[in-house]
Amino acid sequence: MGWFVDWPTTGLLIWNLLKIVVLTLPLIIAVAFYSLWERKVIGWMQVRYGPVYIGKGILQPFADVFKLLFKELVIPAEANPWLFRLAPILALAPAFAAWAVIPFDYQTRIANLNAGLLYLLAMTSMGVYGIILAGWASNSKYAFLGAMRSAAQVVSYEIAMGLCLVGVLISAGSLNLTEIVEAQQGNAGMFEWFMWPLLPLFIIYFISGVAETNRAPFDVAEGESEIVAGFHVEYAGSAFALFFLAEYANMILICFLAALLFMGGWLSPLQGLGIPLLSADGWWWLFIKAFIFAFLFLWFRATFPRYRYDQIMRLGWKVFIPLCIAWIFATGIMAYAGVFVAGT
Amino acid sequence: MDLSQYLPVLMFLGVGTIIGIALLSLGTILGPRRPDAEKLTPYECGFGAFEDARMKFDVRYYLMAILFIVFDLEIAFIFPWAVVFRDLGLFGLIEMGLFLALLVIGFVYVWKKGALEWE
Amino acid sequence: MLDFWAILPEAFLALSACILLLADLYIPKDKKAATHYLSLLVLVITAVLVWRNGQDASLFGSAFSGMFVRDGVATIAKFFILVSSSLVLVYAKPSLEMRGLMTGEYYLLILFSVLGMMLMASSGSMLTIYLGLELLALCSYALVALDRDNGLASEAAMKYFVLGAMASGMLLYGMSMVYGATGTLDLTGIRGAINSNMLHPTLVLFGIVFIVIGIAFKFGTAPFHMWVPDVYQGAPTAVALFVGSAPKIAAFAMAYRLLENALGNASQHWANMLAVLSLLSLILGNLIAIAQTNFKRMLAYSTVSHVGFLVLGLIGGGVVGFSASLFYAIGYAITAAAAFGLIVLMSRSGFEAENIEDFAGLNSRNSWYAFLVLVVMGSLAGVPGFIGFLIKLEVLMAAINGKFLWLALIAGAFAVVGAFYYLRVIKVVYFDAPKSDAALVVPNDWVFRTVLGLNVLALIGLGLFGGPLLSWCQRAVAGI
Amino acid sequence: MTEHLLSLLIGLPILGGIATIVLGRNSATTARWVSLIVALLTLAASIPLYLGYDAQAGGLQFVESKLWIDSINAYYSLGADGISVALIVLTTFTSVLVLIGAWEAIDEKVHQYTAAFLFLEALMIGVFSATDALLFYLFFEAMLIPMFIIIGVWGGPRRVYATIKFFLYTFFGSIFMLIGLIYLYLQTGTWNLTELAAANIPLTAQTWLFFSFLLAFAVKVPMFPVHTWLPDAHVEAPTGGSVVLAAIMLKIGGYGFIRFSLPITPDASHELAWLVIALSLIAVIYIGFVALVQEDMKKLIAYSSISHMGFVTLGTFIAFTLARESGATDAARLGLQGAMVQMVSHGFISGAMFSCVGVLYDRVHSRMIKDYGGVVNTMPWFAAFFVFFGMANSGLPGTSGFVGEFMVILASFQASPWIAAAAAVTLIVGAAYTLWLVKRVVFGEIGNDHVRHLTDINAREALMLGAFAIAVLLVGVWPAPLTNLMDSSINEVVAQLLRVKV
Amino acid sequence: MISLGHYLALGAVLFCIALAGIFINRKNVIILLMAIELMLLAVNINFVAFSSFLGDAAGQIFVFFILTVAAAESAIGLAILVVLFRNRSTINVEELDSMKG
Repeated sequence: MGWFVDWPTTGLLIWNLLKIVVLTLPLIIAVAFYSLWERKVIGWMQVRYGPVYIGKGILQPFADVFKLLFKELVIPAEANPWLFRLAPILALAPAFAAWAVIPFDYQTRIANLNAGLLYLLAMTSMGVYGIILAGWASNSKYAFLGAMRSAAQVVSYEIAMGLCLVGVLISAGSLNLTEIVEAQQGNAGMFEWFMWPLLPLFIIYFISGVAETNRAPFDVAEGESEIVAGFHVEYAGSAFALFFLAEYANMILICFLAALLFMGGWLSPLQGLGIPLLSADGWWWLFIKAFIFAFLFLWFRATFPRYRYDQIMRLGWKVFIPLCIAWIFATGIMAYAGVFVAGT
Repeated sequence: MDLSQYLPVLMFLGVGTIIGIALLSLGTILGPRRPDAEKLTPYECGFGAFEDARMKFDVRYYLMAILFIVFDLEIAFIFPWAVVFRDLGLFGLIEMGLFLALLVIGFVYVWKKGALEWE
Repeated sequence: MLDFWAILPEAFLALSACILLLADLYIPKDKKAATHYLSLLVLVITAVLVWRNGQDASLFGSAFSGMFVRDGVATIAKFFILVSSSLVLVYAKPSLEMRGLMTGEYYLLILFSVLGMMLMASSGSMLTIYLGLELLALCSYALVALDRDNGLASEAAMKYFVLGAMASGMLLYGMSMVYGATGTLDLTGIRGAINSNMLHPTLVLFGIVFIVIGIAFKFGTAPFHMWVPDVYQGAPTAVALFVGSAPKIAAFAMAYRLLENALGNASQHWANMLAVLSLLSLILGNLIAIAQTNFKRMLAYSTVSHVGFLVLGLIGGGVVGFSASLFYAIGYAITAAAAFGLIVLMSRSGFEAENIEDFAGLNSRNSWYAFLVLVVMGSLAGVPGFIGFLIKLEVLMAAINGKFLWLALIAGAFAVVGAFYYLRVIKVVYFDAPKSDAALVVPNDWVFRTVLGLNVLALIGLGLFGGPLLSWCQRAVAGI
Repeated sequence: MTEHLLSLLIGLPILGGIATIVLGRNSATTARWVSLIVALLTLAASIPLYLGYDAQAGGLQFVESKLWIDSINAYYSLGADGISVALIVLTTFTSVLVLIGAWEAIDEKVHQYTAAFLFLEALMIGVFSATDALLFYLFFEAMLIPMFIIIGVWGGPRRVYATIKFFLYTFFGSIFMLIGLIYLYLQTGTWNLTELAAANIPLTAQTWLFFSFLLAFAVKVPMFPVHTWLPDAHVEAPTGGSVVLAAIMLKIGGYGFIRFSLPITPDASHELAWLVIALSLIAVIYIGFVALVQEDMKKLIAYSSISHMGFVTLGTFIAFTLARESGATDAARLGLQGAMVQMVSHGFISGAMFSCVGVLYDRVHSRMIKDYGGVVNTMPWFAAFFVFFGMANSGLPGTSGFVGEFMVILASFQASPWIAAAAAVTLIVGAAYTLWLVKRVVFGEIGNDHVRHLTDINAREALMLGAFAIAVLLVGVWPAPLTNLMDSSINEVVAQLLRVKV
Repeated sequence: MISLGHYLALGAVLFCIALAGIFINRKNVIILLMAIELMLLAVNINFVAFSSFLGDAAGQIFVFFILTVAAAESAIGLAILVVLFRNRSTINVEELDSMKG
């Protein structure tokens, strides 16, 4: 190794690797338990139990994982075998890599990028490639159709999402996620958060996030009863597991982002008020907030009927985008007029 | 500019890829392999596929793609403005107002032309 | 605020185009003539604004931190871009109506490309040049494909697009080199940097090569002319009409900004490159044009040869050369507009007068229109008495002045070759018998007929009394 | 009035042409009358030009000058010396006769035909009166268009080939003259012919300029290797076109030599006079023989024109040998004068010859000699005219054809007897082909039915041919008014060609 | 250390690949579109590299505009492609030869 990189560099590499693993493993486990929790919550909402057998249901996700791993990885005869394998990797890698810039605390994060938000935008956009590739490589009508729909939906909502972020940027004056959170510091507790002046953007952002991840009620692209499973209809076994992993990792990511961008991240809702313990900032606040959002994801799924595809597109283009543009302008004027303090 | 911050990002991407490959390989190794002709045909509702699935698709998807490219790029323009919004003052506000106004004009045009109608 | 006054015409045009864009949505399909007249009005008002804006030479200078330049060349180029575009609109109307293409998009795309051209003409930085160029180019691509059900048009649009985009890629690559060598995007800054201490001559040379190629593509000089004939032939007449006229002036403006304003101190490098391009255009354009039976295609190759002439002026360089080229571009744009006007004149619904034979016996059917053909062809051929001669005279003069006597001689010889195929059109019009006895159906649009007549008479008028226009060009280039 | 006389002469036919087109659109008769009246008015206007020209004083008179294109210092400047006056009057005179000649022969698009001739007239007068090189070039080239149309629309079966050839030859030749002129302008900063004549130019440049002028004017004259367009054009052109072509347009070549080659590039002209002289002699002799074997009357006359124009170039360039080498300025003057008289005279004679052929063609619709024979029996008056013009063409003393040729031969004799001898061959060859033509067409047995049913010339044709005949006779027996008119101008030319300006 | 030369070489290589893609490719128009994008990317690399080494932000601003225009360009390219395919049922470069002369 010495001839290639010197030892301090190697050390740095190992240290980074360690940090990544420390982040990745819990993430995978979180995904596992999120899926379990999903089934439980929906079960309770529909007045049934959900998984109960394996370890009283607790170990259900692990059973699922093993099941998927031991299943046959079917590659249809008509498919492009290598693209077919590449697609899930393309879906998964960015979904994980996006976590690199998520700060959990003032100091805790893997990378502190000045253009963190741009990086996030780039990574979340990459997911579309996995979808399209999966649909194409499968060479199946359902997969193809699902991929087209899914891609169109994702990109449509990406515009709205991007526009929402503009509001955050105006308010924070930085692309760095840590700085964005720090910009929400103040003495007025939770009223310092961006979600108040940017309330419409906040709501749109979160709904778009749901649509971005193709979750209910915007899951027409993979709605089982309509299009069987959309772009991953041909995927089985561990390949399917990858898509699954990617989707849930993305969902959690959205939750964290919503918390960071609009709800002050790790800041206490009572910050600046001087209440001991409760006013202290800390990663637990971030997790609580993200948890609420994660719950909302499930709640939506249990409550809302599935949208029709044209309704989805209409909502994205004809409601969200105009609203966003209007509110960006309003934000600009408010910020200029000093209704709230823009930037740190 | 501190490029060193990008190293972990790069590594993370690598790790993500490795996880993907590892899981896939694991599945291949652990899972059985018993292909048969029926299993390998693409999914259909109970009959064989008539034709290649790479068919022509609705032109509206293209339209979406085109609109997406255009609008997404507009956002790319707004981003830097938003970041330095405070330093620009009134001039920046007016500039961006003009920019957004143009965007809105385009949007109205697209809307009226029916490019946003799905059904 | 001074900055704003400098861009008043552009601002007006942009604003009106946007308003028109929205207004057009509410104009019913059978009332699109309203869009037509409104666009015409916008162009005319903009022309007036440009005119007024260019009156006071003491106001000349740059605005928006050097991005935008207000000077004589900009004024005259913009004015004639607007004039020829207005002509284009007038000629396009009957043609559009015939083909059922009377849509607001046509007018809007024209307006926006005019805006792009105006920006090019006034640009003081490589950035603005590029933006103007692309605004023009993108609108042109879309215009060519305007007739959505026409296979030829979409094929032409595709070729135009690919080659055009590649050309701008090349131009940009050259710009990046020049930027790297000089450290600035500002044209005058570049000129200063190249003048004082050429830090990276190789880089600049590289940049010049690519910039010249980019310019050549936009002009359509051989061997970068491949898109010209296809676009002329494939595009709807109303569009070919546009692509063939005003953009030549804009291309000149771009060449002037880049070659003179920015790279003026490296003229020994680009002059020789341009000389080769000019030579090839003269030879290829004229020779291939002879073989054409399609009138639009013939005009296309003739454009290539005319561009070869235009470039002669650039090669000559200096006030003499650039003013000659400017003069050529203006004269040619007006002539080309008239030439396409003739096609529109001869077409009737369901029948495009595309082939040269379609003009057969025009003299027996209507001697006035035959006379118009005669004048336009004579002007294109460069017969004295028409503007075509005066512009050729100027560029030849510029070339000889710039020590390119050999090129001028070759150009002269190929002017004769060119005369041959223009004569062939006159021959068809005057000497051949009409193909049918049917009376000539001309568009029932008195504005069109009047403007076409005046346009053609202007070719004679300018040919005999083009002195003031020429002096204007010279004053503009000389910066007086 | 006189200060704008030349402009009037140019403007009148142009306005008249427009008037003809507008008024005569629906009625051929109106077109004919309008155009004739305009042509007559122009002729009338040219009379004060002739009378008002002070031959004693010489030099440019009736001068007008107005800035035309200021940025390139081009002027709308007109002026006439003796040579110009003679040629302008020739033009106005011929134009009237051409319009009379076409009275019945042309019945299609009459208004366009007559208008084209009026435009042509204006442009030709412009050429003869322009004293600005650019203006000259403008008229010189613009002339091509009406002629192109005249040959192409009303011409014979191969008219398209002929007219395009005609146009391109001339265009090709003159474009190099344009480049030469541009070069001159860039060197001197002026287009004014007088100033250009005064400018000093190095010999190399002069040589190149000389060739550029030579190419333009040699095509126009036409001289030997570049003459091939002429027979085609003549054969296919309608009668009027042939007449104008032969009578006036060819003269522009000779005029160009005197206006451009001689004064602007005297030294190069001197150096290369041998070339022109050699080519002229080839034209005179070889083309004479070519004429001998022609079956087509028009072609024969066309070749005869080339041969006769050889005298013009010979006379013009022999002057160099004479004046510069032998110092025989008088002889040089004689040669030049001969050339000028030959120009005018050939204008009348060839015009008349083509008109005669036109008269026959209108009746029989054939130009082939073999279709005629014994015309004298049915058309005695015509035969008389034809014989007379034939005599003139072969240079019979007492006709104008004799005067010019004689003067040129006389002058060249002083330079070299051999040249004179060679030139004199034309007297024999010319007589041979002309008289043989006359014999085969006019005399002998009545060749065929056509000839038997011929009717003699009517009053209109008689008027036309009579006018030509009077002119030919007048110059032949009393050339003094013509020579006096040109005398002082020719002296100036001689002075110019003596000037060494290297 | 990565020098300016490396970036320029990368730009040049990309540019050449793009050119080759345009001139050698005889099959699919979409490849042409991608080649054009690649060409612009090559330019962008040049600009960014120069901008960074010169310490002058103008180059990066230019890149921004190039990106935007490139997007608009590909939008129009795609639109033309759709129209073309609708009319001709092919996007094969070699079959786009209905106009000759």
